[in-house]
Amino acid sequence: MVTPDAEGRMPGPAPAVETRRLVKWYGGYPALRGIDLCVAPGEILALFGSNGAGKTTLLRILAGRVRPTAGTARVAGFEVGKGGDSARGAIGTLAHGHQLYETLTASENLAFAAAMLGLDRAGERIAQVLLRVGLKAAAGSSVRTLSSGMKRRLALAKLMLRECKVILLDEPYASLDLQATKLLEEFLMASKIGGAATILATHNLTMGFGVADRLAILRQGRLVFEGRRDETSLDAFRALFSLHGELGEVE
Amino acid sequence: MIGRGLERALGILAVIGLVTGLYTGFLYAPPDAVQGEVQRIMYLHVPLILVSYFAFFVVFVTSILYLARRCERHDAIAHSSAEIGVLFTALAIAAGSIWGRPTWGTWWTWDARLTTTTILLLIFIGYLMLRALVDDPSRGATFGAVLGIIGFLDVPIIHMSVVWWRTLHQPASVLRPGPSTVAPDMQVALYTNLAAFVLLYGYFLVKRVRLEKARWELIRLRMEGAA
Amino acid sequence: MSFVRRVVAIARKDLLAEWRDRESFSAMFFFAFLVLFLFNFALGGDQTLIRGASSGLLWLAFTFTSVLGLARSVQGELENDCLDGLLLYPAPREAIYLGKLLVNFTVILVVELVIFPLFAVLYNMDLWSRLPKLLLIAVPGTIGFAAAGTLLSAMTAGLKARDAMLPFLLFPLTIPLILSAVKGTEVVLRGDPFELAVPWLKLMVAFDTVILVASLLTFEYLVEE
Amino acid sequence: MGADPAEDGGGGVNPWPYILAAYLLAAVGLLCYLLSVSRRTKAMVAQIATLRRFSKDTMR
Repeated sequence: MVTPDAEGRMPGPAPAVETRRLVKWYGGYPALRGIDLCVAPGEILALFGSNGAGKTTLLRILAGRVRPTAGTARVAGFEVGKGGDSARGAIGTLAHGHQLYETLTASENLAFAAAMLGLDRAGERIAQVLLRVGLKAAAGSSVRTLSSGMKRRLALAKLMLRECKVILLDEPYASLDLQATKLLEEFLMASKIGGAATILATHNLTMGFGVADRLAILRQGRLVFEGRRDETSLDAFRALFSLHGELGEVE
Repeated sequence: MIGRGLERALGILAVIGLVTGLYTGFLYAPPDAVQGEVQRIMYLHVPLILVSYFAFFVVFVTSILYLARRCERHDAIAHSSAEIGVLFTALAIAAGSIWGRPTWGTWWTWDARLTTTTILLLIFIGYLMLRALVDDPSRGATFGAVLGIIGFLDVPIIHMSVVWWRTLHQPASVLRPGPSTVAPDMQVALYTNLAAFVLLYGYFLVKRVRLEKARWELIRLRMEGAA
Repeated sequence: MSFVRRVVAIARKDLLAEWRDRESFSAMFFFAFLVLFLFNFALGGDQTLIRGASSGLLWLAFTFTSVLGLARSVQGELENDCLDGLLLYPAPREAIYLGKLLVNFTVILVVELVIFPLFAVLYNMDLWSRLPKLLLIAVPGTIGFAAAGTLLSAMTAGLKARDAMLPFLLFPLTIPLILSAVKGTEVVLRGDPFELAVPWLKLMVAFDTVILVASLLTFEYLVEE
Repeated sequence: MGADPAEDGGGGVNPWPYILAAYLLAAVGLLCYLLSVSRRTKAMVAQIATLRRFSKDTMR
């Protein structure tokens, strides 16, 4: 049983993701009010919270997309914003929007992603990930004609194009069909074994709880709970979650 | 930052400067040999243009500093200086056009400097509109900084293109806005007024920057209130 | 090396998307034709007057049509968080700017190549024989306009009043460029010796250099949150 | 590009109304700006004072 030390820091290798008193203001609105978080390689953290709790802001800061107002954040060995462009190579993300170009075909989208990621001879890699997500047949069809479930699977395929040290998922279960959900969980397990640290932000208590090593609840920009999954049960956690006034859980 | 003392001092100096400027402009300097009395508008028009160019230069420098160091003070100065620059440029163009009416018989002619100044006015009105439209203050400051830098870098090119374009159309006539003769007492009037408007610019800048500081203070108070 | 590959990848992606549905190209083409057609009525059908002002009219059509194309270039990225996706790649911001610039430049140049013959047909002018010289003026002009346009469309993409703000910021800044392009084109159309157009060419190159350097240095700040 | 007006050298026209107009316009413009800045500052300072008093009450 690996137990974190007093500050919740996992012993052993340096944490893949570490933030200290991370603050973010949008104009007069406090999105994050001082977050201290730590995720070790090979660990999955499920981050729960209602809309506006700051989940997306936190993920976008860690992805190097948003500058923090105060505090520091280290991801995959680089401080956010300081590691230069290549630092973002080790970070894989899934966002609200599927970030695909509707007028291009599935394989063209993946080819573009591969080029931007600097992958050489991406041809067979693209065919491989398309096969894994079951979109082999739809490779040549334009993304506009795909169903939203298939678009999410294509976004997942884009994430699978190369190994990542840190994976940041924002509401990954949204509009996923059963088969796609299974694919996502297989991917998470494979990455976990591969040593990647994952942060999964979601409303979905049941799914998030099922796959996580550690749990955290974000409320109005503050971490109000953090703990190991095996120290609590789903029902106890659900009670705790509603205690914090996070009703209206999305199944 | 700069306390109220400096503001009051600049204010008093500006008033003194303006009054002496008026005196030299109207009584001390003789009427222009060619243009007659109307040339006295130049003691208003020329200083306004020179100080507004200086104001936009201040925007240029503080914008670069803001992008480099991200400190609010630089953004406050850039925004304030741009606003004052737009005011001075607008007044300068109005004065220039009023000067043109009796001299050329029309309110507007495509005189090289008047055209360049008007283009500059348009660019920095765009700057102020951009600042007003972006709601997130830090993004607004960044966009403003970029536009301030590019706007100012454009000035020499605008000036050259307009001057070349002008000389193709009308050889530089004596009747261009600006002191046509360099009589010493006329220069005295010009430089007094210039000094007066520089002081006025300083006074406005300090006053306007204090407003920006108050705005940031308000945002910070809201931050603490909500934290 | 991977920098150039990324610039080309972005340009290819956008041009492919543009070629697929040809939305913005057809909008620009129709708009250009409309503008050219209206010139006739605007100038009272006086052919000599139109021919005399032809370089100005051409560049008026070019610039207004280009603004239409520029606004769409960033708009396309805003759907489905594609802009976020683009910025999450480990690619440098300058590569993204140059990729977008290459796309905008290509689309605008293609529209210009359509407007030239259209203008020649509508107003019975022989542009064909002077096309190489016309391009010698049009290419630097289009580079500068696309460079400033790409930067400003990235800046105004998220704004509420972006359709008004882009032209409002873009035109004052590019006045010297448009001025030089018009004068350069005038020299070519009048058949004067090309040396007369060289000073205007130099001015355009100066503008292009300033705007490109300034854009490459500041683009990263525009897309940062 | 636009015919140039005849230059009448400002001979017969009485320049003084134009001179006064230019200076008056400038004076009015500068004064309005000064008033608007001080008005905006006063309003801002008032808001800050109320906010500070409000936070002082909650602090007690």
